[in-house]
Amino acid sequence: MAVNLGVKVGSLQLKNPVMLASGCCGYALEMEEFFDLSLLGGYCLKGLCAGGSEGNPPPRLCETPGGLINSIGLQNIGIEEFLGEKAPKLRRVNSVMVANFYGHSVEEYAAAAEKLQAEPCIAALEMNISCPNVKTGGIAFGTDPKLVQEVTAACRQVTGKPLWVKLTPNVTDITETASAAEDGGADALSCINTYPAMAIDVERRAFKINTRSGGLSGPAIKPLAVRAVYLASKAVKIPVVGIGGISTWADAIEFILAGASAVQVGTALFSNPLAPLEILEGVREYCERHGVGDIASLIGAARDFERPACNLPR
Amino acid sequence: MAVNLGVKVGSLQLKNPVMLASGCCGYALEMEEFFDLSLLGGYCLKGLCAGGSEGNPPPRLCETPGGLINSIGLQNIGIEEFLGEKAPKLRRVNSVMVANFYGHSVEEYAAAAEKLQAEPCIAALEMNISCPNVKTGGIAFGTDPKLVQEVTAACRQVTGKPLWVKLTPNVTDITETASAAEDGGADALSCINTYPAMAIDVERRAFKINTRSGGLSGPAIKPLAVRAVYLASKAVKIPVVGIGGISTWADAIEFILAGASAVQVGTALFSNPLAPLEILEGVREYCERHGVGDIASLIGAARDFERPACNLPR
Amino acid sequence: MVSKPMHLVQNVKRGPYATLTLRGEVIPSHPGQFYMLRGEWGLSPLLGRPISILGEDAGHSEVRFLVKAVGEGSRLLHSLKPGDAVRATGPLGNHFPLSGWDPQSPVVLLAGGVGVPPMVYLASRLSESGAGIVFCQGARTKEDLLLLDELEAIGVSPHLATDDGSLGHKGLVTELLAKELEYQPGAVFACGPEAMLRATAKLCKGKVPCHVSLEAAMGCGYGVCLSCVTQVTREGKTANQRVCKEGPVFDAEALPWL
Amino acid sequence: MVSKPMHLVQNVKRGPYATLTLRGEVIPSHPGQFYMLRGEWGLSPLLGRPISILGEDAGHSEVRFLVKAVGEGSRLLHSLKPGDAVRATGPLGNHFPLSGWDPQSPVVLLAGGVGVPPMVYLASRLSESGAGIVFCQGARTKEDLLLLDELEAIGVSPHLATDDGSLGHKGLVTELLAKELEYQPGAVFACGPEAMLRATAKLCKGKVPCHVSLEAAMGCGYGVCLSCVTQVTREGKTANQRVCKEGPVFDAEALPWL
Ligand SMILES: Cc1cc2nc3c(=O)[nH]c(=O)nc-3n(C[C@H](O)[C@H](O)[C@H](O)COP(=O)(O)OP(=O)(O)OC[C@H]3O[C@@H](n4cnc5c(N)ncnc54)[C@H](O)[C@@H]3O)c2cc1C
Ligand SMILES: Cc1cc2nc3c(=O)[nH]c(=O)nc-3n(C[C@H](O)[C@H](O)[C@H](O)COP(=O)(O)OP(=O)(O)OC[C@H]3O[C@@H](n4cnc5c(N)ncnc54)[C@H](O)[C@@H]3O)c2cc1C
Ligand SMILES: Cc1cc2nc3c(=O)[nH]c(=O)nc-3n(C[C@H](O)[C@H](O)[C@H](O)COP(=O)(O)O)c2cc1C
Ligand SMILES: Cc1cc2nc3c(=O)[nH]c(=O)nc-3n(C[C@H](O)[C@H](O)[C@H](O)COP(=O)(O)O)c2cc1C
Ligand code: FES
Ligand code: FES
Repeated sequence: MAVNLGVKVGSLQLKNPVMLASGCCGYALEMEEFFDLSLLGGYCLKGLCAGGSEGNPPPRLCETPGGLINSIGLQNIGIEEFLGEKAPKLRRVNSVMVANFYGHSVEEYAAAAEKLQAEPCIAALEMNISCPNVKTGGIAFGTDPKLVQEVTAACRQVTGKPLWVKLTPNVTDITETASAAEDGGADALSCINTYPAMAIDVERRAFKINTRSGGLSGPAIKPLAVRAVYLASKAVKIPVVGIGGISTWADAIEFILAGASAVQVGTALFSNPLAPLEILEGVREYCERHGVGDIASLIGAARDFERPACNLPR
Repeated sequence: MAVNLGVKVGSLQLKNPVMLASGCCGYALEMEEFFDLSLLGGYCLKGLCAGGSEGNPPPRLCETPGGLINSIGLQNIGIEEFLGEKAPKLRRVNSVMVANFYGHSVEEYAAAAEKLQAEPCIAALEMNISCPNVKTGGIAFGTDPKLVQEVTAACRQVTGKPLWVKLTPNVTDITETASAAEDGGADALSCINTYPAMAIDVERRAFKINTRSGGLSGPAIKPLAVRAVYLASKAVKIPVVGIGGISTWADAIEFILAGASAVQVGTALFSNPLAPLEILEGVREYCERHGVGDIASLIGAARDFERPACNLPR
Repeated sequence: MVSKPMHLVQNVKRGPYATLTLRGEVIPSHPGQFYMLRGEWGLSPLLGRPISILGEDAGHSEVRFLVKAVGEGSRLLHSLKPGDAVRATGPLGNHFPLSGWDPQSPVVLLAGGVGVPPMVYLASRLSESGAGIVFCQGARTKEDLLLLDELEAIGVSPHLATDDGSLGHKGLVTELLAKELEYQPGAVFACGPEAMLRATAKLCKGKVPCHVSLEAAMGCGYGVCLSCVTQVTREGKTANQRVCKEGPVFDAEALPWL
Repeated sequence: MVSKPMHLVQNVKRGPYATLTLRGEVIPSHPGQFYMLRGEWGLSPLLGRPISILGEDAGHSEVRFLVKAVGEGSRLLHSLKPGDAVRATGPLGNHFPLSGWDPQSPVVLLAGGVGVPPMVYLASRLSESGAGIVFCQGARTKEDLLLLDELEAIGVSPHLATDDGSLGHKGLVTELLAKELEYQPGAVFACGPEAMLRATAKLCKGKVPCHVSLEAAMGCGYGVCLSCVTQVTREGKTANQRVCKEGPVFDAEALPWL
């Protein structure tokens, strides 16, 4: 049976819903050593800013039960060097490239968006207002609906490319920031970034991460992220891209059923660089097994559990 | 070497820092079938309200990576029946009993606190303003600092017993609700309750929990809870009780180093009812191994990681 | 009831079924009770799995289970090797009545799927007490019939029903029950798929005392988490009861939803 | 570089050390490179573990590692049995220089702890190319000295140092280096504990080209997560470099922090 795995994220057509998450696939070139990027729906570049950044001092990473905490601090080579050195090598890749970017002020966000506007191989911009690991910028912008709308609108002004806003889950009510981004002119929402978290080495009695707090990712956060996607997708009319702990095809389907139009694979890449291909294959088989001719029909299709009072899991 | 494991939570003296979390040990009597409750620092009863409640329809529980989602909906026998049937049986237990309670309005919270005030075997009240699984009351009160202070003050008025306020982690900035509870007159903070979460059965394309969303608990949330405890304990002068994914002695020490004066064990009880005793024993051995004569000296004692630029985990 | 590390001494597999024997300090149980079982398998699945007692030795040092592989937890139980440690919490829950009906009349035991093990345990206990037993087991095909050797060992010759007629009556096990009801049994006890329990309850309603053993999604298995509740109606009053504590065995008349 | 499921064919344990042989499609590597190894062990630890290549067969079908049990991941690697699947991603990172010094003068290889395996691999490669090798290994006691048999097999007789003098020089391995430096070696290569690397870099500074192999907390091992960075200074400019990609082998002069 032929399955149509193609999905649309706003005006953008993806050949399938499986993408690579920002910061987990570098500038994509490293992934090419493992597989052909054009097999995937798309990929998001490591967060870029004007002039680049050295990020945070190590240690930057530690493991937690079913997850990991990172505090890279958005180290990046800078938009200029990216456009000069990396972009040319990526032009031949036949897949949707999304440039993740950030700034430390509304002006810097807009300036960054403008700089990226020029590059033809960039299909969309993903505005990161949700990084927990930089003092200014990042999450500071992502938690206040007014600021979310303002910074979104500022970037909307300067770019004709599809603008995705990457939300932080670290808010009381994600529907408020989701709506603010929509009102600001976002074409899609990326849901979600990492959860602020902390780990302490009891033998050394020291924080495991240099910045004390970092961002939690991986399977542990999946049920939190699924809910965030569900709430955000119900609150807005623009599409939502699901992110958070996706490591199997079933995880990808779960996010789509919750309301995601596409998904991004992050942490799972670390222990298995081929995870995205395995997920893609599993998604295809699931659709065949369930007689789903068009995967788009699964978006937000989760139903309520209908059981008698008897309490059986099935 | 003799180790003093005794800790004070405000005016309340616990023989050791290990407690049982509310909703995970019923009305404590079930636990007595496994071990002598008086070995522990204390235990928190299932959340009580006036008149009791039947809770939510099943399914009420599902597993997630390293955690579980529950939506019990605060089913309880009611304060009246508890005081009549259960309390008398618990009076002989030589351990700190904490009565967890809730209402659906400020008035109901105060009325519940007043009802519990009379019972001598109740050492402290734990006000649950953080349950994600009831429509009114619960989390609704826990996310708005103004409401937190108001409902805390209302209960403070009617009870002379130590008043613990159980916070929800589902806020943008937990230091605001923590301070609000302190300003309202709380004697201690219980940090934290479950994280709103969701899971979908992809084969049935149905939500796994009857109420769609439920509360995430277990090891998966530990790094989030450690951070919440760290932030809250830095923000207030009253003691903080650490809760969230504690299943080993090292987890307990981690929370204490983060700033917890005592800890509560919840989900870990389900797969191992004896976990609290094993944790207590491990904590004692840790103190001996590290020459810690008084466990209180570990509270909030986590240091910064001092490493050269070299990036080694140790 | 205790919770302690036991260890596996035997794991006999047959298709999707494995008969596990655990050794340790065993508290005497009654048929219908269960254990929460969990191997040392790290984080997932996080919870133990409720498994009915199939039998235990006279020396209170061994307890046996029959586990069907349906998902992650049961597959991990299947993968246990002799010597492996297993946290076993139990015996848990209530049990089937062992008396209370006219001793002259027989009792009918209905079993299907993973409901067979507790009924075999019940049959062995009842036969010891000399009660008359009619044991009916249903399955899809004769390959799916369970524990026939154990039944033979305790001298119980089961009435069998298979969907495809490959062995015994061709059709549902509840059709066998319908016949048995003509002889006015003293009581009917059943454990198996929901549909079977529902049909059983329907047939017995108002005629014969009927007790069924339920399943539920369980967090703790010993009564503290309230995740396993089911609605029970007594004297017109409906309230949640814990399948792990007040159950898993319930008077069918008290389960109107069934 | 590839990432594929290989399977374990041999696991030889000696105290806290296990020599693991994996079979599968092996991409030819150079000494100093490593793999990210992860068994099928569910959720924790979540990440693979970086392990240096000890050697590989001529047929490109087997690769060997020496793993010290220090924590959860390495203990799980120790518990692997023949036939078990292991996700192996590699070969990763850069490698030690195999030429570039005066062929007349020997090179000194310094090894300690889990730094020994890559140096043994390097020694075997260099001896094939006919280079003169001085191999110095240090350890606490003679029981802690590693892979002496492998060194003998490739015809390298190591200079040994033990803290307790139970075998070889009583003292630090870097004291052996100090002596060797008098004979002006062509280059010095080292892998081992940080203190050893620091002392080595200090001794060689301005005298002999010195390359050291670093460790770091690694997320991916192949350059995408930026968790493993270390500060590298070249022409007065200091910048973060990835230990997993630009490293693990660095020119000691470029690591002023060392
Ligand atoms: C009181 C009680 C006694 C029980 N006694 C036994 C016993 O003696 N032997 C035995 O094998 N099982 C028994 N069960 C059922 C057993 O507990 C479940 O099959 C088991 O928990 C499934 O766990 P899992 O991780 O393998 O499957 P999960 O990963 O939890 O579920 C995997 C899939 O299987 C489905 N599933 C879950 N439980 C069942 C089930 N019971 N039957 C069919 N599909 C299921 C789930 O809905 C899901 O689709 C008993 C259950 C209860 C409540
Ligand atoms: C490039 C590279 C090559 C390596 N090659 C080898 C090799 O060939 N053989 C080998 O055995 N190891 C090697 N290591 C080290 C190995 O990766 C770690 O020991 C391993 O990751 C520890 O994982 P774990 O889960 O067992 O310990 P963790 O649970 O991660 O840590 C447990 C405890 O051990 C400490 N620890 C972590 N790493 C080390 C270490 N390297 N030495 C001592 N204590 C540590 C941690 O700080 C913690 O206190 C290499 C590391 C790198 C970066
Ligand atoms: C090491 C690391 C670096 C990350 N860097 C970025 C980044 O630069 N920009 C961004 O928007 N998100 C970044 N993220 C967040 C991921 O894109 C993703 O939103 C998050 O990790 C949750 O998905 P996961 O659980 O699949 O990893 C990073 C995550 C990790 C683990
Ligand atoms: C099944 C279940 C029921 C709970 N019921 C309550 C409750 O009645 N009142 C309350 O304040 N917290 C309740 N909690 C929250 C726990 O007390 C605890 O805060 C949370 O589970 C995190 O700790 P843990 O990860 O150790 O379980 C419940 C948790 C679970 C899993
Ligand atoms: S399973 Fe916890 S109360 Fe029944
Ligand atoms: S470990 Fe990920 S970049 Fe080096």
